[in-house]
Amino acid sequence: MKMKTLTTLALTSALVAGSAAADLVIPDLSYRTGPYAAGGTPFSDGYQDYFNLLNARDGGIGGETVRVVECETGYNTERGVECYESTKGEGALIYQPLSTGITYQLIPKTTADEIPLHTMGYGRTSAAAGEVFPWVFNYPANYWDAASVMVNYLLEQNDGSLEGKNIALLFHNSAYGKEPIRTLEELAEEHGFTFTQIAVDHPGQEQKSQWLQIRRERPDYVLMWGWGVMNQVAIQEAANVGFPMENFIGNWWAGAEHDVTPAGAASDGYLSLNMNRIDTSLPVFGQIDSMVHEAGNAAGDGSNIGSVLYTRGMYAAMLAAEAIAKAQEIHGVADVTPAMVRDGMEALEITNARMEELGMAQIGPEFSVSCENHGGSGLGIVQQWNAADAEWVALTDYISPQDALIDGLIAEDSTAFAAENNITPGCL
Amino acid sequence: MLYREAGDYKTSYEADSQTFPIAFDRYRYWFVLAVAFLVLPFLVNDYVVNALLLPFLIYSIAAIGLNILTGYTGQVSLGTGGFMAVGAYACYKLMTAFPDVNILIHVLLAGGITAIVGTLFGLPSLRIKGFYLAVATLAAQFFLVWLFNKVAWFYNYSASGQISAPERFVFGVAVTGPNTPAWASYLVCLVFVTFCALIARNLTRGALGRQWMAIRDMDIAAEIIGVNPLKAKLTAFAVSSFFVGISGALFFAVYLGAVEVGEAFGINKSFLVLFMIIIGGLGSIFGAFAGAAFLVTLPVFLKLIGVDLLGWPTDLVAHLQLVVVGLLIMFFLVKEPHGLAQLWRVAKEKLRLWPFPH
Amino acid sequence: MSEVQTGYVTEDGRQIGDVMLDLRAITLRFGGVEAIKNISFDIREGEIRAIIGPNGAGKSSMLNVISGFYVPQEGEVWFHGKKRPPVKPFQVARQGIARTFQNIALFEGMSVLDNIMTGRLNYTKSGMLAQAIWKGKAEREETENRERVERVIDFLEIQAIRKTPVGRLPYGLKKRVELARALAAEPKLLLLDEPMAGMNVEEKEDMSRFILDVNDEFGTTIALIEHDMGVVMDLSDRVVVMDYGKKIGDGTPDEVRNNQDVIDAYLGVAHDE
Amino acid sequence: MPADFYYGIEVVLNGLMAGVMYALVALGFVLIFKASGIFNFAQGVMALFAALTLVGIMEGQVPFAHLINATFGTEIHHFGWHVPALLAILLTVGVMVIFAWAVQRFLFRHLVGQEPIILFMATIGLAYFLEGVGDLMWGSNIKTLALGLPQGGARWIEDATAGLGGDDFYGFFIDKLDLVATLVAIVLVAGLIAFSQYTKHGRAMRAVADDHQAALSVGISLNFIWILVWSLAGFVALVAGVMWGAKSGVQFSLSLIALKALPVLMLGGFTSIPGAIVGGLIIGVGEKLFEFLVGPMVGGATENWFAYVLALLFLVFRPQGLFGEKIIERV
Repeated sequence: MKMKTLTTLALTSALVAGSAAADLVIPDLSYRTGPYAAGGTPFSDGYQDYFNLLNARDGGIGGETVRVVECETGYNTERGVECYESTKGEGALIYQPLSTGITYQLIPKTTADEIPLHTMGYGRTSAAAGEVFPWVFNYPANYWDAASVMVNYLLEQNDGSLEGKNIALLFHNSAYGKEPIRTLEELAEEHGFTFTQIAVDHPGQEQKSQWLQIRRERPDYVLMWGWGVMNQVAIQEAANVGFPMENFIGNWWAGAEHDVTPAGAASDGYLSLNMNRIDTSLPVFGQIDSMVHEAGNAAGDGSNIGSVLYTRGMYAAMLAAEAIAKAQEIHGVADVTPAMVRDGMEALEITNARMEELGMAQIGPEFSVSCENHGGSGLGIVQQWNAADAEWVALTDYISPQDALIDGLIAEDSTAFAAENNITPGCL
Repeated sequence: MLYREAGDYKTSYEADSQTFPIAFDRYRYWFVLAVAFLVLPFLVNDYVVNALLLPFLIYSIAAIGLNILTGYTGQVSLGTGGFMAVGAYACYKLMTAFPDVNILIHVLLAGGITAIVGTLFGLPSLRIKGFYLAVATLAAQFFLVWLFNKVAWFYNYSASGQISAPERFVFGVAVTGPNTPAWASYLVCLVFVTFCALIARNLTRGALGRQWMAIRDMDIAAEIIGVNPLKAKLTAFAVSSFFVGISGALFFAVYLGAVEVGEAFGINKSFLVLFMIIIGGLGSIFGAFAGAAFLVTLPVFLKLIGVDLLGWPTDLVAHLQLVVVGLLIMFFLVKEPHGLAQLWRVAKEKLRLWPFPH
Repeated sequence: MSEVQTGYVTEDGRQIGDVMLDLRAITLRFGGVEAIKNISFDIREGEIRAIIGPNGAGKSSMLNVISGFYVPQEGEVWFHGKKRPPVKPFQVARQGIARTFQNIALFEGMSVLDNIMTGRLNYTKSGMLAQAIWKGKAEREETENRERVERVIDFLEIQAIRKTPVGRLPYGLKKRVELARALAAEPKLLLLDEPMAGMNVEEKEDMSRFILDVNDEFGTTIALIEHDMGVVMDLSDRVVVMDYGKKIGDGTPDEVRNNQDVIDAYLGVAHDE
Repeated sequence: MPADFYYGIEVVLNGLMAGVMYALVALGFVLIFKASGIFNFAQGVMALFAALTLVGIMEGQVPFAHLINATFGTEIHHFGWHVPALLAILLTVGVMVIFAWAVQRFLFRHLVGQEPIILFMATIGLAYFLEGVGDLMWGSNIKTLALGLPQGGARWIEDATAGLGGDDFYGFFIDKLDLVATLVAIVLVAGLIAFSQYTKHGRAMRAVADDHQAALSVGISLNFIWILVWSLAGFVALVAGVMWGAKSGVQFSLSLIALKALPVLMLGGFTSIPGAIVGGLIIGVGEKLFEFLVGPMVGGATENWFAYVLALLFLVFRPQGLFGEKIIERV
């Protein structure tokens, strides 16, 4: 009985909310609670603040105000489904689901509902194959790019040869953590280095065995695909066993301030990948501060502005806003539909000039999207933690992945997916 | 005045042992079924089905299964998540290996496979009791999750380690995959819920159910009056795992469509289902439904109030949600220690005497 | 060990049959403690056999040996002329031995009816699938069992509490329900462990009547442990007396009453030393 | 392979240390279970809450700042002072005592005489509640514990043992934090034993653990004892939270350390403090050694399930646990 009254309540409220949607609706599936809250909060702050800035500065996008609908997922797939279903009725234009589980969940759903999905540097790597996944975009880079960028960086450090080196991958024992294995195996064969896999079971609070193994085997480099508490513990344990931090590289989800600060000074020199640049002096931050924070429209308490994940959230919002602008340009209407936004994403072109114009010069690499390639350029930078100044310092410029290899792997996996699901690849 | 036994004389033992001995209950039961099968499919939308009904129905099956083991037989299990994973992966392997066989059969077979696995992990229950057994079932939970994560055969060697349900049809209507109409996935789950609830009810009111309850209430006395503890406990594990396996298969194939074992079937799932039957009421089929409804709908309900009505920040609401759920559990316990099902029974007893309580 | 090789006729004219259960030189130890020391006695078909003795004499342990719950270190149990191999308690129950317990062992979470129905478990032949579907054989069996149980309910005059959860019953009724559960199994041998403990005179009279009726109407062989000497002497055909795990007397109530060892050990309160 | 042999020993040593960390968590469970028969599901969350409170007090955070700001539109976060560690620890203990009192007063006092499953369930509610309150009070970002606990490998052990196993052996690695944890555990257990042996309240606590009715009849206040026990468990939770939090920062995942304690409890028995310690050591060594020897063959990450399987195997042969008394069944 009880259930039915609840259902009706939900029904009516969903209907009421749905009717109010006249502006550009951007759902923000955030996770400010649960085990990964420390990562979810700054990202969501950045994502929302940028749209709020657009509203305050430009009156929205193309004259249409943006309405951000935040929905808390707690990084939990079932709550993610609830969030998706409750927001899609409001005319959601683009989803940024943030968790691997929710992404896999939403790939078929958004495809059926014809709403574009942007999984920026996470999710299903082979979704870069736009002909198989027309509604899914994972630009500017994916995990396989990341693995390749890391190896290219190491090649650079070792005068072009990794022959005889021993590289270990410390990974979260889940779909996410296992992503780079295939790529690294291929690269190991190509460059002649030994590749060791070291799994850490969720949640990763206890990594003594793994780090004793690293201490015993003394790999030259340790790459890390970690998440949540695993990152903090790994960095602390690396310091404990005396593993040189400058030979320890995390991927871009293992390279935020909160990953390194718990270990204090011991984390100095730790490396991580990033898909965007960190630069607190970008004009856009000043604008956010004055036009969003001081106006009292900020999503968070302001303490995260300029941090790694805040910047990434803002970058993601910028990419979404640019795609919407592009869609408006292509279709000639301001009040775009999800399908139009998809077209905008597929025609997206990010140039240095445009980024400079937006007050975030060089924040990301230049790239353009096409029907065949939803994955962007795959470039990444290597940044290093300076514990004394408590800041990340970019060590390199954007490094390219080994495109031929990655493209081959993507083609292989997406073809298999297409076959399993009776999809005929093609452009929309 | 309608709700009473007086005047509703039973003239046969069959009539006396039926599921709902009171006429009004029977009408209500048929009414609920009729609404669920004939009316709701025309009313529901994506949101109601995917966010509320599917999780409610699927968790109900799991809760019925666990209730048979824990509520009726007294064997506390924390392996539910692992067994749901068995159901899900069995269903996935069957779906991809025999694409032409009906998905409904796959789901049933997945239940059967889970029953076998569950029976195997039930063997220690012959020697280990109480909380010790609960912790022992955690071995099953962690091992199974690790296994499905580690052995690539289970996920058909896919690069991501995720399993995705391919599209399958029943009577020409898609029931899995992205193009499933909301009403179809709802009906499939409803059919399985009805089927499982009926079986559970029949088993628990009959000889097997009495054996289970005898083991639960006093295992030594049960053995002396002729209950074979091995058989009773293992049948409970088997039947329970059968249901849990079905729920896992539906959870994967119909509800989520894509899962990763550690995230979807981790230890949290085991706890969640256990909480459901404890809150709903141990040893009660209705309790399984009540508990599932409570834990599935309450957070959504609180979110609606907090975020949509009051406009609070989402993280505050999420934190308050935990506080409120915790407080409600404690409040219920202090007021009615035996769960929602007991609350319901007390309400019925009062109703039966109404309007002359003395 | 038993002197009488064929049946005998009791004072009230009932014919007692052959030896049903024969316990031969049973010794039971818990760790270093000998609970039962080399005891032998038999129970004949149709007889009411009492086991008496002071607290801690090993009486309940003896019943547990018969039930198969304790496995004696030494000695043999013969049932219907055959030596019983080591068995599990539930197998003993299936051979037709039912019992009640000293500290009531009812299933507290179930109704009176369900408790008594558990006595019929050994008569349920339908499998799990049949029970899951309920229709057909399973339902027929259920109804047959229910009819049987209703007869027991009528017999023990507990119709009014049929649907009550046993947890709510007073002590005396619980004892009666426990007897009903044992009777529902239609046992050949019924073991009663202090069926009248804690009862008032009226309740004891009722219980005594039930025991006699069971023996009389169903021809059930009964072995009982009881402290009330009056009841024991009235009810039983033959009596075994135990003390500190040893048998100190065995015979008709009259014989036992006059046995000096028994008087010393048990009734010795009134006997001057 | 002498180096491998010494590395095996190193794994065992580190397993022992990890075992101490597990035992620290298990202790809290044992204290409450022994005195009141409650299986306290909230123990892990208590560790998180205690550690959060400690950091919050030290840093002068305003409790419930986010809630207050959202409700009244204010912008308060910090009091602007820093509390010295020792004082903060004392204050945190005070908070845990108040928590213990509240739990008795508002929850368990109303549940006297209920079955264990009901009490267990109440602690589930408590866990939800406390998790929510912890987040509301102190926020959900990762906090750094600045207690100055030593961390990192003990170099002198490494240097002293480096020569043992040839060139491929780098000496035994022992984390200084683990040494501190071991020391703390020894002091804690010794303190608990001394408390229960030599103080009036301690003896009362033991009496209650042995027999509620008898304890009541000699005039021991059950209410007081239970508040005492929950306070002690809160203190143990604080210690466990600090030790684990030193590695990972204080964050939500701290509450998951309870899962590491369950196999320990299974092995050691729910009622035995020595059991918790020995159980922890066995589990620690067992899972580390298994990962070292068998892990590489099956792809690693075996520790989570192996701890439980080890405990399970053990229980099959000894259902009463390591220190439990043999169960004699009677009817």
